[in-house]
Amino acid sequence: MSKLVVQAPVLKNETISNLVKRLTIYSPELAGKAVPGQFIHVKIADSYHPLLRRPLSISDVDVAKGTVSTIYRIVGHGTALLAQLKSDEVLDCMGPLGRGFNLECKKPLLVGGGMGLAPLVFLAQRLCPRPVEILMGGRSEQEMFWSSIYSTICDRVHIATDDGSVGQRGFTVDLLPELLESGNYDMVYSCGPRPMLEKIAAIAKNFAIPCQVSLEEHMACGVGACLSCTCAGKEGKRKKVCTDGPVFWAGEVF
Amino acid sequence: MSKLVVQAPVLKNETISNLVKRLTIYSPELAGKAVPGQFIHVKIADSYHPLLRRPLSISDVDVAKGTVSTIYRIVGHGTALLAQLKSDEVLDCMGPLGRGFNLECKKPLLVGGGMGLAPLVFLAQRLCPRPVEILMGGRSEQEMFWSSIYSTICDRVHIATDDGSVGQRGFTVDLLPELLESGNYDMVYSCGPRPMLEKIAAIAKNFAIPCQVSLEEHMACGVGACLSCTCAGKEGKRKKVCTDGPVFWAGEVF
Amino acid sequence: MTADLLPVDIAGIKMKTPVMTASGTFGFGMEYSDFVDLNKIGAVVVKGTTLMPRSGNSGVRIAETPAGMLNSIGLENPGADEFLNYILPSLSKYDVPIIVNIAGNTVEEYGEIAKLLDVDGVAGLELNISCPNVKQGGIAFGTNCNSAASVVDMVKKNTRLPVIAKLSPNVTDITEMARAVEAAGADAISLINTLLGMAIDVRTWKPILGNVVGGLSGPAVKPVAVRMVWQVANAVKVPIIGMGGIMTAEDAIEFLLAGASAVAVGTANFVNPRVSMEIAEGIEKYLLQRGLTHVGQLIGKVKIGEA
Amino acid sequence: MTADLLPVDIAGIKMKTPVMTASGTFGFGMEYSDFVDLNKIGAVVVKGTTLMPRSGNSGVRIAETPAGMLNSIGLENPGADEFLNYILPSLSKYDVPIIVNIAGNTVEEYGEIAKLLDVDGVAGLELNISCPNVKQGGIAFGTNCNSAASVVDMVKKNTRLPVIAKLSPNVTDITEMARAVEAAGADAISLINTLLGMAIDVRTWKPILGNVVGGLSGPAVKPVAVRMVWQVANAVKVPIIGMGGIMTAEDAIEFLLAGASAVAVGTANFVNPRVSMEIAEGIEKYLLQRGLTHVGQLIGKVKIGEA
Ligand SMILES: Cc1cc2nc3c(=O)[nH]c(=O)nc-3n(C[C@H](O)[C@H](O)[C@H](O)COP(=O)(O)OP(=O)(O)OC[C@H]3O[C@@H](n4cnc5c(N)ncnc54)[C@H](O)[C@@H]3O)c2cc1C
Ligand SMILES: Cc1cc2nc3c(=O)[nH]c(=O)nc-3n(C[C@H](O)[C@H](O)[C@H](O)COP(=O)(O)OP(=O)(O)OC[C@H]3O[C@@H](n4cnc5c(N)ncnc54)[C@H](O)[C@@H]3O)c2cc1C
Ligand SMILES: Cc1cc2nc3c(=O)[nH]c(=O)nc-3n(C[C@H](O)[C@H](O)[C@H](O)COP(=O)(O)O)c2cc1C
Ligand SMILES: Cc1cc2nc3c(=O)[nH]c(=O)nc-3n(C[C@H](O)[C@H](O)[C@H](O)COP(=O)(O)O)c2cc1C
Ligand code: FES
Ligand code: FES
Repeated sequence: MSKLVVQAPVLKNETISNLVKRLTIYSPELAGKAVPGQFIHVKIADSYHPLLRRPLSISDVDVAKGTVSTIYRIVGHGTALLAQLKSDEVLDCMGPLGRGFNLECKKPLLVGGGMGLAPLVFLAQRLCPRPVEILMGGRSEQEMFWSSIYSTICDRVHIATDDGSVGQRGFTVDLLPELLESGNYDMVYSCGPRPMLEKIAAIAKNFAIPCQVSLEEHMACGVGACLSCTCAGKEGKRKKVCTDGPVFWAGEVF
Repeated sequence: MSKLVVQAPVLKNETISNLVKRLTIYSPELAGKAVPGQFIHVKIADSYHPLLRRPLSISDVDVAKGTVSTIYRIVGHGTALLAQLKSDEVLDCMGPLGRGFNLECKKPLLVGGGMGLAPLVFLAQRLCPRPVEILMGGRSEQEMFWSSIYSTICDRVHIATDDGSVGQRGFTVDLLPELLESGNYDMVYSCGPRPMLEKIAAIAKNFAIPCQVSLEEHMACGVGACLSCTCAGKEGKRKKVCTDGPVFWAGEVF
Repeated sequence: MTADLLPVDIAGIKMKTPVMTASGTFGFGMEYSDFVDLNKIGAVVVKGTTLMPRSGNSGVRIAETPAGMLNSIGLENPGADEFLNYILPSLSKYDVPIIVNIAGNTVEEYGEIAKLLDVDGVAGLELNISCPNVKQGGIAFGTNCNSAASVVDMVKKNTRLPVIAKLSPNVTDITEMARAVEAAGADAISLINTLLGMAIDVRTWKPILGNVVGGLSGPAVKPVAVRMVWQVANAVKVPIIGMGGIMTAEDAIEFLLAGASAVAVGTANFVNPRVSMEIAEGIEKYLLQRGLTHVGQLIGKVKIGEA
Repeated sequence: MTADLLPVDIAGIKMKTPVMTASGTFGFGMEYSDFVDLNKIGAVVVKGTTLMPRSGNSGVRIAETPAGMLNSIGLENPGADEFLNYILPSLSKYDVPIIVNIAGNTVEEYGEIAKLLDVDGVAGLELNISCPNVKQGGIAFGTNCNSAASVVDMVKKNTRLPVIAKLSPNVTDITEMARAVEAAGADAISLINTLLGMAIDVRTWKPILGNVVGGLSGPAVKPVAVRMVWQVANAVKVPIIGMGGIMTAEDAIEFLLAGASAVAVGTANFVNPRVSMEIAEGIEKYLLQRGLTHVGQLIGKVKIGEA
């Protein structure tokens, strides 16, 4: 599936929570090609500062409208500049990049933590009309704007917050076992911090439920050319997160 | 006279000719302190690219309104970015910098070429109500938007264009002798390319008329600290264009 | 593109344009085939290849710096056999010279891999005697005249292919290195490899790179690269492939004027995947605007000491 | 500023903050007095001073480069006598250590000027054995261990003042240079001076700098500077003054973590005339936020090899 570089007009760049924004661009080409789990690689500002592109997961696609959205957290120079983009300005985007999620399942459970919840929105949409459930974890209530997003898409939204301010107290990995016990899911999709992913993969393995994980690494090229992003693969061979992933079967990388 | 750094709101950034714009900022402090011949040193965009400030002559001041204007030509990266500044954005300006023109005269002749005409506007304003005449040179008609500016301030506007499309055909230095012959001026103020300034200074000297010239050099600090901008002075000693100048008595530097 | 303005011949390697892609930044070429017509690239210099497969450095491998980036890939590569058996064949469908960048831990290793790669489909060898990211070997060779020379000598004995010596900028006198590799028989010289650098995360107090130090590339290094190309052009007769921070056609022309016969584009590929083609087009436009008939008319033409 | 967080003592020079201004970028100090309270600067290192007045290089002296600048001032300065008779007295009204950066064409000259400057009001001498912009001498001393050592040795013999050896980054092994000047008696080491670079105007085909080559400074060089400070900190015991591309408090902290006991700010002064004070304030804020009680708690604390 071929990759593109597009100069995409910005339609919206709205704040959805403290330091978190949703950027919506117009690009029928990207919208038409993208599958859940893939990302776009954006050049923020026509300047050498910042120099490199920034990888951002595709978190929402409207093929009819030809729009693609990404939900991002302002963490540094690049995302701070991205947050200043206004409607009608254009954004230089490469995409869609990477290998997305395998959608072959009947009763999926999505598990996401922090910004790992961003790509799972698009996944949940594409999994419908199958019954989709999500287990989400976040630092505290303020993170839980995600629930408002997912409650519109998913049949059930299970929430874990470390202070118990919303949903159950604890981490996603604490709640996961009992869910897998009861829920007879046939696929676990997860995205979030690597330590969390490793635990989730281990738990899913105990329950013999196939598990896909979406990884993050610092990236330069985004197309498999620079080897900035490789991680140790199970069969000894290194894996490129940008092209072999970002989505992997748990068994490939853990 | 003390120098400032101000975050000045942009009031206007209008195109006045092909590749030439006038930027007007609001800064009562700068407006109050500035004298003709001085410049501001502006930081364009909060970025390392471009890194250094850009020196721009003060070409218009309205003390009552607290505004300062500069007329600039888009020649490279920095001025191209400056041209994109919009009203209400703020510009980081150091100023007023440098030694301005000595205004002690009764019948001045201003001689300017190219962008050298920018600082002379402010000078002409401050010389009024004295009878002010200007001899201006430019590449062709398109440069001569300057005449519309000066005709409102000066008693007489003498124009030289190399193709004769406006005013007389030739260079300012060709027309200067006869003017000095007839006009009994007691001061020549000039700004423009260095070769032109040297010729003008020489001619003025023949007529024994005092002459002030405004020089340009690449500048880093703008305050006399880095020695980027020094030029050979007559008495052997080097002169700093940013602090000893940009305005010099012709005899100091030629 | 009008056929006759851009072709260059570097040590017998015939290129359609003087714009190559720098080793390690363009994979094996096909990674960029969605964006670039590989048939319009001067030459593709593939990722540093070693005798045995290498898994490279662990931890974070890149860090962005002002107008540049640090990398510490650590020469991850599939090894010479895999390259010859699986990768090279798939490149044969493209009409572009493939130059293999090779690295070794010993002089002998350079010789062995050179012999292995002396096959059809490989247009030339670029000796990476300047990789700052490999403990043994790598940069050691690149910062000592004698060992650099012995690597070149050994490789020349083991291949009929044109040999390009790639110099490290992390030296006191680049001309000394250049003369040494020329004397040892290098057919061309490429420079610069990356400048050794480091970045620290002030939140964690840890180096950003898992390898602690890495190689600086991108626009930030351009002035150093142009200076070294100019110095080397005045010190040797073999053709020079200039690189280091080239982002635009103007940047490339700066290197040509300084004395490079061709240029390579590295970090810029990450920013604009089409840049290698666009730079060639830009050089052509520049030549046409000035009524020049061939890119050769720029090489080494910087005007020194003219008022 | 709370008095006790920032004071440092570098080789006996007591500074109120670890933030100094780099030689050649801050004049003699008073040039910036409209913007900076000189009494709140760690130390002012004045422009490179020579025995006789120098008029410096002709033609354009600076060129902007990506996230950096090239300069080729060529050590324009009024000479030691003028400095002592007219400039130093006017600095006495400020309560800030004045460090004089000195340069010479011969080892003897370094000795002579050191002797002349061994007076009250001068807090220390910084030996510019690394200026890339002077034909004779200058960088020659900075790229050869023996001559660097002999300059330090000669200066030590001629002054009671603390002697800071300023190293050139244009060398293969910075630690070798650092060990040499330490062994010769340097009381502190400052680095980096500028990287030798060049820029060409593609419209005129001429070098932008009248001097053809010049010294690269600014954010672009920071990764190289941090790396060298870290290497030198692991090689010598004398305190290090780190510089090269420092624009913000975070940048300064990176140098402190790498092993610098103080930092100097150069090019940044041109961008933000208040930066030297603001960086000191930023460091203090950083210390307070982390509950640290003194800047010394950052020095050399980079965590190497911790997961
Ligand atoms: C495949 C993929 C998908 C991603 N999807 C999202 C998303 O949907 N929403 C979101 O908020 N973030 C996402 N990220 C993380 C995002 O790329 C970084 O937060 C962003 O690059 C930070 O840039 P910055 O300049 O603001 O931060 P800085 O820290 O200033 O960036 C400095 C350098 O580090 C890199 N970097 C910093 N943090 C990360 C990180 N976590 N992962 C990779 N590189 C990093 C930057 O790309 C840049 O090169 C994704 C990362 C990857 C690899
Ligand atoms: C005292 C003074 C007053 C000036 N007043 C005006 C004015 O009123 N209107 C106007 O249009 N221009 C004026 N200039 C010239 C103006 O500063 C340059 O055109 C501008 O800096 C170019 O920046 P750039 O990034 O667009 O060009 P670039 O060529 O990209 O700039 C690259 C570097 O060269 C420097 N530079 C380029 N051209 C000049 C130049 N002619 N003089 C000094 N430095 C230069 C820039 O400052 C920058 O550091 C003045 C210059 C000086 C010294
Ligand atoms: C991610 C990355 C990987 C690189 N790998 C190699 C390599 O394997 N062999 C080599 O000789 N140079 C390697 N280089 C250096 C480049 O080929 C080039 O010399 C350097 O980056 C300067 O050019 P640039 O500024 O255009 O990137 C690498 C550079 C980068 C950024
Ligand atoms: C315009 C200019 C002039 C300089 N003059 C000197 C000098 O006279 N002596 C010296 O040792 N270093 C000199 N330097 C080097 C600086 O002191 C400093 O080492 C270098 O610029 C790196 O720091 P920075 O990136 O913060 O500027 C000069 C630097 C600049 C930019
Ligand atoms: S980012 Fe370049 S190979 Fe993955
Ligand atoms: S610009 Fe720094 S001394 Fe004039």
